[in-house]
Amino acid sequence: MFRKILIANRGEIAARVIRACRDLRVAPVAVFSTADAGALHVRMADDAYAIGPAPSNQSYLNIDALLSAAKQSGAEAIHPGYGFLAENAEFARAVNAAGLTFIGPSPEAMDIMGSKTSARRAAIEAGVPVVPGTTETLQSYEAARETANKFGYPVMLKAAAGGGGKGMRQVAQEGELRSAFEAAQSEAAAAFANAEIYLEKLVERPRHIEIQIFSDSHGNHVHLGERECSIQRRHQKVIEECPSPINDLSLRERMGAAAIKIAQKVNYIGAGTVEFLFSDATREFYFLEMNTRLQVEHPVTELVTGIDLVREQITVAAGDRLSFDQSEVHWRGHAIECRVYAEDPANNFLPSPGQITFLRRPAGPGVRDDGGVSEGDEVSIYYDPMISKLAVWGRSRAEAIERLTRALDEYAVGGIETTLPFFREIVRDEEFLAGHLDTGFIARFNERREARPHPVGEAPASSPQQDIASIAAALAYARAQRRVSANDAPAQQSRWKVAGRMARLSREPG
Amino acid sequence: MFRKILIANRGEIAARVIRACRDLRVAPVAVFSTADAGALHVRMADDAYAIGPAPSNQSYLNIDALLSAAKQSGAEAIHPGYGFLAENAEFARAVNAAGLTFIGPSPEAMDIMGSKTSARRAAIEAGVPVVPGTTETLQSYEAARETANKFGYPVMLKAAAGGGGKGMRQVAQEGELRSAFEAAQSEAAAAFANAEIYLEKLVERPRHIEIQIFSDSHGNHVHLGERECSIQRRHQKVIEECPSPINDLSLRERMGAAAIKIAQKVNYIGAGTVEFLFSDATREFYFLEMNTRLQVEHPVTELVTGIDLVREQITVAAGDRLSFDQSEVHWRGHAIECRVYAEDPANNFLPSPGQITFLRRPAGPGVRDDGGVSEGDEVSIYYDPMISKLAVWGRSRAEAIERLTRALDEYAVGGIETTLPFFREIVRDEEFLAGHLDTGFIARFNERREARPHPVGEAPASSPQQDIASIAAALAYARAQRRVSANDAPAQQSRWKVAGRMARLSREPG
Amino acid sequence: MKLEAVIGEHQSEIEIREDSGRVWAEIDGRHYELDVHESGAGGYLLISDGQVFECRVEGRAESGKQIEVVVGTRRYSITLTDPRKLKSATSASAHGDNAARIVAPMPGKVVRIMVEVGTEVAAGDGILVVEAMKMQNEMKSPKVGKVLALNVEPGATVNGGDVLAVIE
Amino acid sequence: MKLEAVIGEHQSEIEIREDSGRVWAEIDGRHYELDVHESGAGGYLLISDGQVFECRVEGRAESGKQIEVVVGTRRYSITLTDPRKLKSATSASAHGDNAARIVAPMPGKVVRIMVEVGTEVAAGDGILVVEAMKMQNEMKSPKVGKVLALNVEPGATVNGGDVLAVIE
Repeated sequence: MFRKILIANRGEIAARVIRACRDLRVAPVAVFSTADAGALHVRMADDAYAIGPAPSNQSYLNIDALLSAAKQSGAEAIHPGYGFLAENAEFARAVNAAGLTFIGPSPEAMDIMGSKTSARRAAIEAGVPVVPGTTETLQSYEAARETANKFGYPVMLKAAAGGGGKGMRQVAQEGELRSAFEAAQSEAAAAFANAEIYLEKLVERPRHIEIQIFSDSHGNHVHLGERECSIQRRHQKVIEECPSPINDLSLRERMGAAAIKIAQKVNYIGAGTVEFLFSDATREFYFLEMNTRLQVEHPVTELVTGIDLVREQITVAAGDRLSFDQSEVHWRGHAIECRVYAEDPANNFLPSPGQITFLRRPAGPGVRDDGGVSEGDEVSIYYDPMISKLAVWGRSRAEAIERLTRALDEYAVGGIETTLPFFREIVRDEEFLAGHLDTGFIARFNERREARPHPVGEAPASSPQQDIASIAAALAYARAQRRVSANDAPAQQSRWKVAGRMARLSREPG
Repeated sequence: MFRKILIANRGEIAARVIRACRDLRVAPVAVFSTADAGALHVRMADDAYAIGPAPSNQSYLNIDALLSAAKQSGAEAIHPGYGFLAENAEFARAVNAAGLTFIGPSPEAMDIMGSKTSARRAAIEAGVPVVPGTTETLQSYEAARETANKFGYPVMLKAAAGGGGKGMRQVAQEGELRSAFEAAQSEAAAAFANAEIYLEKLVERPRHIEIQIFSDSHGNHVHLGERECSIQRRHQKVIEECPSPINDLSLRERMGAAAIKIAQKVNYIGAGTVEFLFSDATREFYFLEMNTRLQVEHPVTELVTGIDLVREQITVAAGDRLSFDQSEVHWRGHAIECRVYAEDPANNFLPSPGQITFLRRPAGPGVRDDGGVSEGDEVSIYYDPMISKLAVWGRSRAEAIERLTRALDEYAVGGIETTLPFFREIVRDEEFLAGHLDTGFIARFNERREARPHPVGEAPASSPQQDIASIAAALAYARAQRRVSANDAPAQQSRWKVAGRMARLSREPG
Repeated sequence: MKLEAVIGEHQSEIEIREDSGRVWAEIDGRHYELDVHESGAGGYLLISDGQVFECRVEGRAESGKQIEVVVGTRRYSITLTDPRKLKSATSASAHGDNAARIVAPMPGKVVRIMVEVGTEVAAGDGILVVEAMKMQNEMKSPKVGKVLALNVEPGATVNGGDVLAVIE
Repeated sequence: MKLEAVIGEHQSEIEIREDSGRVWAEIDGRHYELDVHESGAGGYLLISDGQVFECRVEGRAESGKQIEVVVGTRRYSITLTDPRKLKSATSASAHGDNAARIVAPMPGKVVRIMVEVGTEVAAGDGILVVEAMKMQNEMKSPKVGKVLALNVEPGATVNGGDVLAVIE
């Protein structure tokens, strides 16, 4: 086992990896940009090294700075987390060239899966169905226009190096194509330092279902079942579940087998996720992409299977065999995760950076909160605005939702806006409760929401609650006034006293 | 299902029951003494009623005040938690007489199990082995002396109405008997309003293993396996595990069957725990007592079986059938709980009341913290000093201990002393790691501990850490000094200004 | 103490009186008698007729300033006015003109501007794109009109509240 | 700034110098160069040569007063002395007498007294019993001797730090 691991990331995922290191008695090394001096992940580490200024291309994406920190600290391995350099094969190569272990798959596997076009080719070769679309990147707007006309609208533009909805645009008609193409290219360039874009036919009302796989360096490949991530906003997942509400054992077996075929095809090592689109109408699934890293939503799989995926990543990278085989993977109950973002749901989900002046995390049976911030911390404008992942487990989906509802109501964040109020409405939405999910869920949810007089689960605006709010404000005001006058009074007095003494003094000589 | 439930308790268990109410969409009603106005369990409730002054016999043990609060609130059922009136059959009768549901077994079952002497008789009748001892309460010191001489020392004195180590004394020889007898009687009277004491032969180096049972009002009885609670201090459990490190399936079946026989014997309804002493040498177990309520340590069973015991208590009390049968009870992995007390382990575990000035609860995979306090809350002198129960789950006992170690190191409480440093040493103790547990564990642990130069897992006193501590103190001092002078300077200045103006004013007329 | 409270478009008169942890309040003729427990950091536990209201007042409570109050999971923005402090307060009435301002909702960087001064735009047309936290946000025109002003250039760093463009 | 620090029986000289988040410290000739991040509420994150020390200073840091500092999971009690503030400070030396005081470690109620003034006691003999938080704690004599004083009666409420009895 390694003695020291450097975590080339920040926020909640750095905290998560640090906890796995602690469990394995491995010393965790943090890195931080100037914006993150004093951040939670730094406070939790044994060692920490500054790697540059706030913008991520000068710090968390700065390969030289990371390798130099690793060398200084004596770390033997680097865990990339997700995002940043997690799927950057050049980084993995540089780590290996420096004589360190990259905790993830081989750069070759990353290369294939890192480009969505070559990933599609690999899937086709492995005999796994794919969504109709290009396997080549689009060189120009004109190429995009031609290809789109060939498949017919609607189409999807996607960043070849992409993930997390960045550089992704849905296009309903030709008139929208040019601005979508430019936006996708520029976002892709900013997020992944790679502006390559490709195009797919849009599958209508698909579920987004992904399979967690795990492989070791001894040729063992297993799957840990599916996660349903259909609830997306701007192509970013916001709620994930394990298992899918479909909860179909034979479908899980089919998709699991397909995912393993792809893992075998690229001699995969470590944790990986194969994403599929699933159509309720046809019960068919299509390979979408493979994420060659830990997923944000890995906790729901951990809660249901009992397997610690981050711990397993580390032991597998150290050369150990998988600590379980396929027959030992059991799915118990149901888990759901909400990604809590510093965004204002009442204002079109605009980021809401600032200081967290109050933080009450939920607790109790079945609740797990993977947070990246503490009370008093600053949510900066430089990084992804996710501040925590709230995950719950229950014996059934219904119990999980009941616990999620309770946990969301307990959760309180002051000083910034968060997506918590949005989740509080979703968990009370009849379509969500029924498990009728697809990637268009949020759009339809917003329509239902606007049709209601006031949010579900909340008192109407003119309730006694509003009077109570006014009373609390008035109380705070009255007490503040009393404190001010209490402080003023003696000061006033002493000023007069001083003045009197001074006046006497000044008169005496005169 | 009930619409409203009153929780006749405080602290973490009140918070726990409130969470179960939330999951079931039942409105929770809190009660509070004057010392608890503003306490966590009040803040979490929908309704709350004052029930008297701080001493518990005037508030949380005040049956009239509780029933009047229940009536005012419109609650249909009362959950007693544990401690206070949870095992008081008179209270259960009064609740039933008021037309409300008592969430627990029948008063008749409580009567039988409430006296340890009649409980022993019931166990014997059910064919379950018991520890040799009296089945009658001792009327006087002389009676105690005679009985002790009959069995031979060492013996145990126990409160007939007892639990939680209160009113319990181990006596090694006759010279200690009188003061132990008096102390046990007076403690029993104070804690349970019942001074009755009985006596048992002491089983040497026993494990304390208990079986969780559950029964519904339709005659179904199941067991949820064992918990090992051998690690005790002053006869109070401090660490509990599920399963026992023995983890012997056939033993679990035998003990489970014995526990169910006792439940059947008294037509038990709800959650109950049958406690046994177990001897490693003979592999025999002896009935000790039955607790006719929820146990403090119920979370470890919840973590391993996935079943929410408090939720089940409520649905069973509402007349539902058990939501599972024996064949659906599966034990997965291993859970361990530490009871975090406001006590000073460096000062003979003396209670350490006061304000909690800082609180950082642990998080991450496998960690559950059932707390009864928030930062800023006061730990009062009036009640049990337990501030939280830290429970962890792992795939194996080893993984659970690794996670527990990590969680204990994350846990930070400021302003009061807690038992956290004590637990941090226990989880690194070789006997604990090996699972060699019996009720004498703590005494032997303390011997090993005193033989060490410094606590396991901690740096020696003269490490660089000590220099860092001095530097942090010096920094805090230097910064406080700077702030003081920054505040003083303008005040000084303005005082002079005012004085000058006043001096001028006073001179002008003169 | 008598105060005026405004929540959204709803205005009311509040009178409160405090005596050793008990509070009597009257709002537009509705009477409340409450037990109050202050927990520091703006926490107020109010119990009215057995009903529990966990409140948190964010920031400092000043007259004429917006105060954020969370009751349970719900947040209210309240503006209190203390008539004793009204001497110099001016009502912050809306500007009377017809122009729509495109305001930066948070700090970020302008990455693209799709219009020029004088461009005729429809409601929903993109005006410019601001990037923050790695997300590009297209700021759209809220109305039909003409671009009256463009206060920023591509690449400019903007603060929350900055007026980026004005549509007439 | 130069200070004297006492931890347990260990005394040392500290000199610290601060400049924009960097701190240079010298303790008994050992040099430290640290990055410091203050997080409020007494939190100090110190990074020395890549090594992270999460510290929390509890309460106010005053000269001559005991300061509690938690580093990681370990707590240190430190007394700092600022030589510039030493004018009127008297060293809190131990009383020179041979008597042992039985001190209430926390608030509670005296439930029983097992001795009288003048009783000869052995080390470990019970003197009295104080009840707090429903637990009875027997206070024992730390030494062989004679009970010199009993300052309380059964039923008395005592505060932490109260001297309950004196053994000569």
